[in-house]
Amino acid sequence: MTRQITLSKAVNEAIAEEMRRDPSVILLGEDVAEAGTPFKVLSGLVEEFGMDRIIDTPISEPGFMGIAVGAAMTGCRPIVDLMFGDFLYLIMDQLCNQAAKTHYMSGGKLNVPLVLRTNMGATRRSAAQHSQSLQALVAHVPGLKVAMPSSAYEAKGLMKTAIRDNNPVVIFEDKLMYNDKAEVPEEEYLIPFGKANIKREGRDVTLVATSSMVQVAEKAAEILSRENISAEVIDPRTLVPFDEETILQSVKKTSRAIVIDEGHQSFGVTAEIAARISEKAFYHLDAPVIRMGAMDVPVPFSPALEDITVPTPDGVVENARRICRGELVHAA
Amino acid sequence: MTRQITLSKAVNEAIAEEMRRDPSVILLGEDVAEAGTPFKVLSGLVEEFGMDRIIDTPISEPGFMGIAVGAAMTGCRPIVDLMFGDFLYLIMDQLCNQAAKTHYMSGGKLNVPLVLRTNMGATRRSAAQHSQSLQALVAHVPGLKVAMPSSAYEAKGLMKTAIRDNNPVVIFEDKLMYNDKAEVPEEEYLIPFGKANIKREGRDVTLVATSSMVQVAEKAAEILSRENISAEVIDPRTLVPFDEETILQSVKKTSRAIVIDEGHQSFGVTAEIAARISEKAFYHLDAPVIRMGAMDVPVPFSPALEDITVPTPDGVVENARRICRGELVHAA
Amino acid sequence: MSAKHNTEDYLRMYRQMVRIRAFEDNANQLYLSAKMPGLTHMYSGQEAVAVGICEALTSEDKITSTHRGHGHCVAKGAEFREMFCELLGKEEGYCRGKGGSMHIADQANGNLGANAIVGGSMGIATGSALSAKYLGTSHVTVCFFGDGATAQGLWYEVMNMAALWKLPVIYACENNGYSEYTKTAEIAAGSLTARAEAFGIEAHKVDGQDVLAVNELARSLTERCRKGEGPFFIELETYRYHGHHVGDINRDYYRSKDEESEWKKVRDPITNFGKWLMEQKIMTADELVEIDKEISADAEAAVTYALDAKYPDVNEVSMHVFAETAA
Amino acid sequence: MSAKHNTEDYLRMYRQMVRIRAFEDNANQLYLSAKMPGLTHMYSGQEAVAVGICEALTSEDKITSTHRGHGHCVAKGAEFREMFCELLGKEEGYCRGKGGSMHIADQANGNLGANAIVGGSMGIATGSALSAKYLGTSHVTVCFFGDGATAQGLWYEVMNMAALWKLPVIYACENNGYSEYTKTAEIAAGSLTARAEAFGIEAHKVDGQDVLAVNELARSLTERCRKGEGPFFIELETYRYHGHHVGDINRDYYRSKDEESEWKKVRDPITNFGKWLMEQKIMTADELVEIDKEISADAEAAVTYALDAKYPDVNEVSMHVFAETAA
Ligand SMILES: Cc1ncc(C[n+]2csc(CCOP(=O)(O)OP(=O)(O)O)c2C)c(N)n1
Ligand SMILES: Cc1ncc(C[n+]2csc(CCOP(=O)(O)OP(=O)(O)O)c2C)c(N)n1
Ligand SMILES: [Mg+2]
Ligand SMILES: [Mg+2]
Repeated sequence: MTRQITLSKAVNEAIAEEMRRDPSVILLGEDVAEAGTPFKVLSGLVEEFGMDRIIDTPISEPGFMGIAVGAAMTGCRPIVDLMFGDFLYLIMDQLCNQAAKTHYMSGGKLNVPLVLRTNMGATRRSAAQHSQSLQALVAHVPGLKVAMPSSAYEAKGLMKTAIRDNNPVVIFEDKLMYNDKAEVPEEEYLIPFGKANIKREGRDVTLVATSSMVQVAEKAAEILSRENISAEVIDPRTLVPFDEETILQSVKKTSRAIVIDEGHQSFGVTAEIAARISEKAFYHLDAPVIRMGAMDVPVPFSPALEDITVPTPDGVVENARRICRGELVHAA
Repeated sequence: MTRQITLSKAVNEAIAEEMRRDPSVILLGEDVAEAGTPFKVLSGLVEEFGMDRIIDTPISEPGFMGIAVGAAMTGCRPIVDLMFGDFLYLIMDQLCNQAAKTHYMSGGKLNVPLVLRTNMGATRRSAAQHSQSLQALVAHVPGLKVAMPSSAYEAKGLMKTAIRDNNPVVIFEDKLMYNDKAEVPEEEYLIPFGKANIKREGRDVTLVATSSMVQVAEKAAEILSRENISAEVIDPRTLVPFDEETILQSVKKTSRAIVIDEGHQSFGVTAEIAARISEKAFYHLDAPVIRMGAMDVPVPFSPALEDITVPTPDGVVENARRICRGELVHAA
Repeated sequence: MSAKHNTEDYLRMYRQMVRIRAFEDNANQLYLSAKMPGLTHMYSGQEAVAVGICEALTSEDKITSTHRGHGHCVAKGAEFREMFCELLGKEEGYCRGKGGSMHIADQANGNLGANAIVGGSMGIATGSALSAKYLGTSHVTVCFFGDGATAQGLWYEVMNMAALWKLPVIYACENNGYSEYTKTAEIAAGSLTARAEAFGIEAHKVDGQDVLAVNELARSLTERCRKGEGPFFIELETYRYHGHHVGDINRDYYRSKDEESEWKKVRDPITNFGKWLMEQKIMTADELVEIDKEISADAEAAVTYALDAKYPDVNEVSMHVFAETAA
Repeated sequence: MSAKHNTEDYLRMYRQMVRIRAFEDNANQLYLSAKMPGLTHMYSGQEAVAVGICEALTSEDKITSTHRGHGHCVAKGAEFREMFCELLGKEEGYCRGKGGSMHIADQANGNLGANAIVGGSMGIATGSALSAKYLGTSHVTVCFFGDGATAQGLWYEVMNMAALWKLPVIYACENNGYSEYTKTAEIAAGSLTARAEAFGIEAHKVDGQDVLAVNELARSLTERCRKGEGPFFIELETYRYHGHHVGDINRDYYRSKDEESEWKKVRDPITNFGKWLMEQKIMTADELVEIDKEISADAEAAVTYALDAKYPDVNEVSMHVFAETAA
């Protein structure tokens, strides 16, 4: 049985199901209880699970992140709600120096099973400190797993897997997708980490896209199909672990790749994926791998500027045309 | 006139010269005054410039980083001393949400001319929280310039340029190189940002290396030369701005490249450089670009483990041999 | 009473409070009529805080502001046009449309900027005070923040340094009883003034609805800052009339309508100050209405102007990432 | 006096303090003879703090520790062998050699680990207390940190939450007068106890060189934590005998030799407690010397063992990045 639910509802269900299943799961964050977060993603949870498990915190991101690490080390499985991904900068020490390294530094004796759920995504007119997509930063830090759901279906399945994982997992939800609906089974399911999803099969070019960029890629693929360019769309689903195999296989078939991610382009996610493809599918590539990240500028407030900072279907289409027609995107 | 001085002395000279030149330069950090930092890099400065300009702070990294941002916005040119690069995680909000974005968010009206000097580098038996090389993180954030001196010469010239720059600049010194000597002119000089340095010319393979990895590359080049493999060694000097041109020209000549950086490999500096080369010198490459970053593990304390986590001259030699002999490093 | 306390000053304070209210009413309307990009946080109800404090400052003095920053911006001397242009993302905005409501800054008048990171400007304000001390300028810096922001560790770090270094900074906490959808009591243990006092910082509590009380305290502390007696802390008891942001309409679940109307009826800073001006025979009711009308018209004209103003050119998107540096 | 205060307890406290001192003397020798990888921070002089507190705890109770963490580790029940193996990076170390001195942890005895980030474990300790409350286990958590760490904002954030949520955590600040090469007075404004009290947290100050005083206070606060009366704060006045780390040899520029010898002569926690044990006729001088000798021999044997022990296999380098998760 399937039905259409929003991404917001999918996250809510995943957390509710896991909290029913495992009493050690607790959730902390700002205005998560009665208010159910500003995005209303957690509405109803405090009514079912009570204030002991859905815990409103003061505006102390480093503090409650640190508390979650300690709780995770001593028998709880905390979910930390970080209202905006931009606030990651505030909790990096607790996340990257503590949570990420504890298992390793203790020689495998201490575990830190926690989920940090936060968001990403621009074009919401929220300006430079509420619009960043900072997945590259956490993906760089060994000891953290990183999931990037691209629809309600992924959001639910990846969240459930994250909560059961014995490691710190960071999940980035695209805040513009909270109301997007997708088919989500009534029955329980989990989505394993490290398995990419081939969203659409194609022969001519591989579009590797993360989070909402999967939609961008799909729209581009649709347009391209009318021009007889057959694009394969792949969603890695998790950046760490990363399913290199599925992507390399696709590129070996199509010989061309475009990588799309909403983080800043330089030193970002597209660099890693493009570098891997370029290295490991080197003899199969007919054209350079094209990277499409967000512009390397702080996110501007003005709608006139903000919209041009992120990859669009048209942009993808144009790049796909060029490499499929053998035009060099970057003149050598 | 040239003479040999240590990297530590070079940094000290650069700061002293700029403080003499410009009374708006101040310096803040933990134990920077009488103690001259734990690495003794700043010894003597407080004696010359006094406690008003060389300011000992409490152990409040976010706090004094924030104070530096405000001071920079109002007429001072602060140098922030961050004792270990690993503490970057503590100041990311002030550095990345505030300092990096202020000029842009204010439409160009507010400036934040500050220098964050910190360090990087493992194999010092300092374990996971005192050994990280986090340059990729800051290089990803628009609005920050990032310099990586590879010797005393660079350390001095880049520091002086950084202090005069009207933007936030992060300088990573390799803490293992503080006592390494190099020729440094008596006369004043500055090293411009965004100009790579060809440390050694070669025909067969380009070694792009940052910071102390330049020494690793040079050692490898020396060994390779005995096997008649001629390696060109390029030091980008700054990651932001990045001198793509010099590197692309080299790769177009050699047709092969290895990129070496001491940060973790995945989602790190090597990814960006390799992706750019692979994209923009695509039709010139005879082999995939090889990336050599640190292993994707927290830095282990045990000497038996730590030493194998970072790139070595032998490792570079081996990879260079393989691509120069046409052996695939990654079987397709 | 100091020279500043004459009719002219009273009138400016009244006008500035009315200007903030008018600005916010128009901003809210822009949101409700879907002409405003994004969200914004209304300052209405807290006017006496921004005005009482900023009227104690010169334009050389600095402030740092918050996500709820329009009031501070107006009070520190900003113009409606450039402000509305900024809120609408237009080129003529204070930040060329790049900052928006949450990052509005006006460095010409000493406003170092709003901040979308709660507590994010506490270091900046303290650093501005360090500049004043080191460079020997006599500017005082006021750091505005909310009760919710007192939960950020940054505050304690910078208070410690400000106290050790005797910096000319005033930490002004606008305690409006709520941090988003949560009552202050639920997120703040102990006492806010005691927290500052624990660092050896002199702390004051004042009725944030009484513009004269706020102004008097602010004038005295500003002067003392200039004499090297800072830092100081002020807790200002106040109230926000609107939701947390313009979209926060149904808020019964965290705050009662009765509570809201009680504050508006009994403790409105503008009404009460207006009454006082009349009691003191400084102004008549008609004169006050005249002021309101004039300011209303100004605000509307500015809105009209801003709606028609042009967006920044798309080329601007990659300008101002880095400042120029003379070679 | 509670049941814990009998001869057996006194002896254990004495032995534990001597064990810490012996451990540190050997660690220092390892450094001086270049057998120790990296640097390490000596706990000598502060023994009464770790022992007085940890003797009030059960092995179910948790502690978090610091860069100066050997004392806490020994006091919480760790063995010499595994500790020296860890300091030397050997496979049999508590963390298989991966953590080293600054990350030594011993979860079996409730030591959640040393931390190389000053203040870095304040959240962890508070989280452990949240677990106790939520899971209904009765464990109390003690968060050890230095005077320098009080400058970290994190402390204020977690104190606020601990106070709001009444968590069973004791913040134990070892005020040894220095934070690296700087006197506490130069980096801490106001009063440390007042800082905790400002959050409504009961604060105590105690002589950290008096193991009985520390233990008595710790026992009482631990019991009260179990009854839900936490959190608490304790400031313990103490002193470190060595430099900030083993390599900090020439330290006249920040601390006088006279000051050091004064503390050692007059306030040594082991000497003084030994004297008391003799005065009370609990032990004779000879018996105490016997204990010292025995422990010395133990420590040396452990060092010898650790020096000969094997390093982890190189394959271990990529183990333990991630914990296994049952499918
Ligand atoms: C670091 C950070 N955390 C959370 C938020 C989301 N947020 C915006 S305003 C706000 C409440 C602030 O409360 P207070 O400081 O009392 O200011 P008020 O809104 O009442 O003026 C929160 C939690 C944020 N912007 N920044
Ligand atoms: C976040 C952070 N900042 C700075 C350091 C460097 N550092 C290590 S110990 C220390 C002094 C700590 O002083 P205190 O807390 O009093 O502990 P003590 O060394 O006296 O035991 C400093 C500054 C660090 N390890 N972590
Ligand atoms: Mg508030
Ligand atoms: Mg100390």
